[in-house]
Amino acid sequence: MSLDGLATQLLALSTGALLLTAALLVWRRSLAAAARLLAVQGVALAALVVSIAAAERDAELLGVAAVVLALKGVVIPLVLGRGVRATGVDRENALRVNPTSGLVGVTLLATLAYLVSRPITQATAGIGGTAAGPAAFAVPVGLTMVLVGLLLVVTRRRALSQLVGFLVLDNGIATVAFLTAAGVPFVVELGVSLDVLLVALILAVLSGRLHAALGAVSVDELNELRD
Amino acid sequence: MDAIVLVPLLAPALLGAAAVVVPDRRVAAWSGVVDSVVVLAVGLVLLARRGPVPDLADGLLRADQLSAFMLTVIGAVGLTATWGGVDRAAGRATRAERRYAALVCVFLAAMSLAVLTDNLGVLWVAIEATTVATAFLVGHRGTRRSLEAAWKYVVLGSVGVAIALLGVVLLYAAGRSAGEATLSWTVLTSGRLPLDPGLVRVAVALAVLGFATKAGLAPMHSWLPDAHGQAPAPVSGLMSGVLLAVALYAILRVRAIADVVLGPGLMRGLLMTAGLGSLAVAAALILRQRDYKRLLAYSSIEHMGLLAVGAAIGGPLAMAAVLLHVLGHGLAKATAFVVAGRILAAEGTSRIQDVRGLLARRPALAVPFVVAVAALLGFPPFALFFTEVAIVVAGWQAGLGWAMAVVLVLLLAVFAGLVRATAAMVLGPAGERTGADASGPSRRGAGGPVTPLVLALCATAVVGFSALPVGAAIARAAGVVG
Amino acid sequence: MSAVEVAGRVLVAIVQVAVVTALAPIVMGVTRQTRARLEGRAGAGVGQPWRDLRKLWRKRPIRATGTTAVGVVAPLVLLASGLVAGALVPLVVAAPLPQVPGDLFVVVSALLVGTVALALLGLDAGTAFGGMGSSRHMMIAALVEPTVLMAVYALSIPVGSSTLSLIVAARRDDPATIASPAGVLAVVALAVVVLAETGRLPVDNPATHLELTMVHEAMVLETSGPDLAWVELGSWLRLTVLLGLVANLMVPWGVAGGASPGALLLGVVALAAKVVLLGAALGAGEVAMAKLRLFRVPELLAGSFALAFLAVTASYLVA
Amino acid sequence: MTAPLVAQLALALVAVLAAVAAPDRIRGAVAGTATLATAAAGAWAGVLALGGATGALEVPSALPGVVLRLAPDRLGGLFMLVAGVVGAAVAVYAIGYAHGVTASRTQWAALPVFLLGMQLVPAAGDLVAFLLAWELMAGGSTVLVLAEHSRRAQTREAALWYAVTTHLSMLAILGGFAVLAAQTGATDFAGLAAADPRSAAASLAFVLLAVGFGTKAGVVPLHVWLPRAHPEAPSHASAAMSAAMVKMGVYGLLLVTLRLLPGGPTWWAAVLVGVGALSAVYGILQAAVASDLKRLLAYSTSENVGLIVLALGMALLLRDEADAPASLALLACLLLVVSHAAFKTTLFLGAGAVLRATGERDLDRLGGLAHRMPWTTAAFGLGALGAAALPVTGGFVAEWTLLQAMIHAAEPGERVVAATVPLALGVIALTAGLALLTFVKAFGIAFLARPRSLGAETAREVPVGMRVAMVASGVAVVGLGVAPGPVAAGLAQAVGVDGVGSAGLGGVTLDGVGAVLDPVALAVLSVAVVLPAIVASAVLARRRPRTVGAPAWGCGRIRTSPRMQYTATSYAEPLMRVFDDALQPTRDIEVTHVAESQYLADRVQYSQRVDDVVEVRLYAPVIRVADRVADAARRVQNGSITRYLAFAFAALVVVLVVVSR
Repeated sequence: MSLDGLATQLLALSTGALLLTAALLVWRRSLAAAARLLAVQGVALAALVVSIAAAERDAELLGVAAVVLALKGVVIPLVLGRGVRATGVDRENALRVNPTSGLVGVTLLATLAYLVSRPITQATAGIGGTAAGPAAFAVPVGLTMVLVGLLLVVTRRRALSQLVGFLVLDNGIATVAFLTAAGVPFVVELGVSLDVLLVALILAVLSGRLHAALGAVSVDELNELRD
Repeated sequence: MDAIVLVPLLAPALLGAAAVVVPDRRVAAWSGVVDSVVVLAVGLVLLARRGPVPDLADGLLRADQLSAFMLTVIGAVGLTATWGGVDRAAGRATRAERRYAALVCVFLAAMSLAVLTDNLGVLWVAIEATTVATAFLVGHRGTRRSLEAAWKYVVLGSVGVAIALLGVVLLYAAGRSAGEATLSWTVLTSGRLPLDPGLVRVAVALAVLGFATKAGLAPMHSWLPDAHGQAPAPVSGLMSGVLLAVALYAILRVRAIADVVLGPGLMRGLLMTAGLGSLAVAAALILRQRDYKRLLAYSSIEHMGLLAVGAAIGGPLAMAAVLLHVLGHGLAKATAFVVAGRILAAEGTSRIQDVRGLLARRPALAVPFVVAVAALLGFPPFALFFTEVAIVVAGWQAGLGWAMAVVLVLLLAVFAGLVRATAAMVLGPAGERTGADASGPSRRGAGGPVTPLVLALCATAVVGFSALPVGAAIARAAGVVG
Repeated sequence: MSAVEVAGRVLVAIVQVAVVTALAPIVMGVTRQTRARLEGRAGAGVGQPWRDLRKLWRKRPIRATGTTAVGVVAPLVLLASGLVAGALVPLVVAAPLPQVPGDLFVVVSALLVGTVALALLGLDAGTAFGGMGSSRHMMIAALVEPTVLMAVYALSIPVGSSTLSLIVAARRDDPATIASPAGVLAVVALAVVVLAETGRLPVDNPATHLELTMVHEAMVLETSGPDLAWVELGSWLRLTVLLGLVANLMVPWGVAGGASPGALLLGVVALAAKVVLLGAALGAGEVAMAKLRLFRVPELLAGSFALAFLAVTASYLVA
Repeated sequence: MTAPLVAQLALALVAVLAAVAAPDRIRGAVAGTATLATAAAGAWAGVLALGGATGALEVPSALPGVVLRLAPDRLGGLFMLVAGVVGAAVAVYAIGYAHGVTASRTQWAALPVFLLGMQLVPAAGDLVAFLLAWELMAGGSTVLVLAEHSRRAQTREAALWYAVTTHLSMLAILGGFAVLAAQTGATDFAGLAAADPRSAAASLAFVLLAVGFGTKAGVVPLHVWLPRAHPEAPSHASAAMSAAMVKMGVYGLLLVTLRLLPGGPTWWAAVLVGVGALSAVYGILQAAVASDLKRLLAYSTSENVGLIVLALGMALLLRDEADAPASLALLACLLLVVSHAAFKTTLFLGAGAVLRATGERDLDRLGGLAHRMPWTTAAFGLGALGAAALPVTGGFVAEWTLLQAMIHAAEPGERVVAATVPLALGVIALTAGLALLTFVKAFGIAFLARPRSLGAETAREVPVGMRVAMVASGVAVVGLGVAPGPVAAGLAQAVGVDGVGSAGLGGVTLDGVGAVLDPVALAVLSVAVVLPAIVASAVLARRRPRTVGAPAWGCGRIRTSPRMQYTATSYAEPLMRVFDDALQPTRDIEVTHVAESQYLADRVQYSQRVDDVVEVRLYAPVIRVADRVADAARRVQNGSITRYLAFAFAALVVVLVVVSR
């Protein structure tokens, strides 16, 4: 199998993994499990970058892949895990949407993503190296992740679950970026990564403080500021 | 000489570091002020400069006339807010105070970076960085409410702005598929790339939606009243006065790309919807508002809505009006928030119904508050009068009469609500106060320098009449994204 | 217009004012006497109003404490308003005065000045009666106003002018307009207005001193002596002038066109005959009529307004 | 032309600075004098413009293509003159009148700003300058209305109503101008005039502008601010607002119908006539039953503006049918403007003097002031004469001209005209009649009869400065009536009307319809005919015993007390009964029975209140709905971050669907 063939295989595998982890995140209630799934998703994303790097013959992308692996596969899940341990709450109890409905929602969102990503796929299909074609057709996966991330943010009650949702959303954007344009310029990538890391840290810290102040950290209790 | 664009980024680093390291309260207090002065000075220098556009690191830093104008706005409003918030007390700065000062510097730096870059990715990074910098500023007071506000702010802000990142990414993809992988705004608006309209459509729409979060446009505005209501007054002033404007600046840049590739239709629809929606939300929630800091926050949503409407209209008059509005609103709103902060400190409550007869009891607070509100309501001679008139006229001239009619109705509702609330606070006899501390001595923080407020309000008053140099500068800046 | 002509016109006006002034008490006397006879009383005689005036002139005026100059001035103003109307309305001669051509609006305004003077007189002393009379008087005056103007309008449309002399002259020269629907309706409306304006039945009972029904009498309760004499004369003048106007609108013949002595004499005689006859008719009519409740007066006035309005509409149709 | 405009701006600045900087003791004198000078400069500019002087003052702005032009034309000059003269009288009066809260720094600074704005409105030559002046006027007057905010809740409420409605007017005007600007691509009035008046856009502009200017003019049903703000403002401010500021609304209507959109469709005219008629009748009815003197005057303003608008509408209506009557109606419109300015200034200044001297503005608590305040009585009397449109005042001349115009509009071919003129005539007549009653009541109850309260009993005449201002404006009321010839000629020039001549000493002839009015001759005639009676009175007085005083008749031996007098409320009672349906008063009768028997009443309390029907029926529901919507909208912001995120989610989905089409 040629390098391109391998790359295409890896690409298919990693996008599949991304989609799967996103769906699983909707299904699982445990925050610790969510942290693990996020780590897997980070690794899958890194794999995706590697596959694209291979297809594009772009060494710089390998560096990017390393950064992605380090940040999304290791550091951020760790931050999340620490946050979970700090608040001592793991399970998401009363879900707003039960896992079954959530999964149905995921399929609907995937359909929507497929429908709306047509202009993106069409425009970017013909670019770059050989792998870029199939890469572009995987764009709906990224978009699905974005939407699933939003779904998580909207349906979960635990403060940290919202961070999980945000991270899935961010992974989705990264996926789209790599699939359509082989990633953004390195400087920008660095800045974006830094921002995401900082946001994760801040949310973790804030959720700790909220836990200290409120006792429990359900976002439903954050309703003092209203009109 | 182009290196001057580095100054607004390096100065805050130094000043922030100084605030953290030197444990003197005065350093902490004045670092933001000095930083604002530096930003303002650089902005003015850049505005005055002619010739080639300063450009560093291949467009990573680039200061065209619009950037220069925005930098000036950041400096001017920042000066008002930070100077107005200066606490004259000497002594050792606490950790919180030092962190506060440093974060204000970072905040200013992030905003400066946002307006000084040509790279849309960096622009996004800078805007997201403002969220990071202000998260702890919003939660500075550490109360349950401020933590709640900070949480909502960070979650809503990050999620919303992330959508903009998706847009930026797709723009990059569009550039790449057109043959040049670039995020340079200059290149994207040059018209020489055969960008795919379908893709750009999605990209710019997402980018606008994302940045609209930070600009406080409906329906992405939800974080704004909470954050502005809970943040310390100078920070509220900064956020309301310039942070929103910087986000709007990003929208203007994106809009320029859309104009080149797609024509004005899509952007007009999006921005008009967002603008009218914001005006409607603001009007509805101002009418029966019970908290005066939130009142000011909704007023910001209203003004951002108006700006979005102005941006939707486009053309030299409307765009110039938008920029002048940004300046006038920033100064007036920063002043209003600073004064609101002092009222809060003096009265111990931010509920409108608990503050009564302010003109009789505390004229030194009531008068600037009333003047600032009058400026925000668009009374002449304040600049907002000119801009509101110009936006409506330009809108009708652009064939958007129906939308302008809606704008007028909503402006009336906003006016009624703001006036009702302000009147309830400032008018009436001295003795009607219901809460505790009827007219006791002002608490700490109720006083503060008056000069910045006077300066800001005077500037707002005269700037509308200044064809030279302000008018010319605005026209040049508006020409950049015209 | 030559000086001689002007002098002639002024002379005619003087004659007319003098005649009307002399006639006014007599008309009042005739009205009262007719009424008395029809009611089976002997009556005080036609000359009684004149005798009343003479008596009042001789009396010592008594003024309520706290009154103002209004007590002195208002009777004279009321009198003056009647006299001015007497000079402007074409009673003996249908030839306008220079500079002040009996414009109907001016005449109405002159009469209104008298109305106001009387109303203020009623308020001056600060009594319950005076205020009551004044209030009712003004209400009636306010509601009469639309009818007056509308009737005037209807009358002026065919002539194209609101100058009374021209209107009367036009009706004399073209009798067809008198019998036209517009003309009849307008004059009837005007007649109702005259009753209301001059305080006759069914709007006001000039003979009563019962609080509940008083209008005119309530206002002059505090006036005495010569002041009262002027008030009474003024009111009678008003009645006579308006009766004369209605008479000349209905029967415009006999009104002099110029200042020749013969025509003047004819005019004077014709006027005297017309107003005395109308006065008698008024007296006779009042015997058969009861006073309306105050709050039914607006209905009457609305009715007359409707008549006048119909007159306007009719005049459009004819024209 | 530029010199007086610049002088005006500079003097206003001086006045504001003087108000802010001068110490309490001399503030009134210094700021008042500077304000007087400002008004005088404005009047000077007005005279020049009225005389045909051209020239413009241009002020730059920071927006491209936006230059503020001050370039009054003849019509504008007339209104500048009116505003300037009223302003001057008000400034003189204020020096004596303002004290305590009305003499604060803010109040003295607001007055020149208000007057300046008012004078710049008719000077403006483009829409931005116009709106700027408009807002200065609005802002300044709002501050003036607020003078007593710390004492009276009604003041605060009135100011709120005023601020909101005045902003409504500003926004409507802005909208209207914007429509025209969109049609013509211009922002200056010369350019805006290029719009096609028969187009749909022009009609939209007309409606918007009519709403805006009508609000400021206090036309029913947009008048609601007027009966609230006028009574609460200090009297000099009420005078300026009522006599001059509402005229700016009229000026706006003239600007629209004569200069910007001449030759609009007939229904514009019909609307103006209808609205004018409604205002006139409704205003005077409310005035007739009002017992608060300043509220009465405020509603009377609504009435007069109604007549003015009616006259304007009539002029437009007749324009195509009958040229001469149309010109006359226009002339009558301006005459009404000028005479109303004169008598309303007098009346409000007089009311202020009464308020100052007695502390009362409730007519039911006044009375007998003629003895104690002769100057005020005289001035108010002259003003009341003018308001009642009796000869020989400006008000009479104006109504006479209007009626002449309408009489000669006869034989119309147009159905609208045929239907409108008689109805309008009836309205004018009813209005005139009710105005008579209203001002007999106001003058008679307040100044004649006996004092009804301690304040009225102990009143003292006001200081000389106030007297000068009052009497001067009172004299102006009569002056306009005695010499209407030159006045009418000047006004005719302002709007380019021909056929106005002079007769005798200051009389006026209307050549188009062959009518003449010579008030001097009329006065001479009146005096001549009554002279014998006067002489007789004098002779009789010498012959007979001296006049004696006695208590008023009290039905036998009862001594009448002042409480037995008719009050303003009782005076208007018959009228109230007649117009019960239109006014809808609320009446309460409360009977307290004696303990022993329910058939014996111990005390009966009767109270009656007349609310503004328009406000209750039209505005209250709107406000209720707005508040309800606002309350419902609070659910949007209910504190749930989930909901907020759902908004974002929904927005994203919608945008994605929309853009991926």
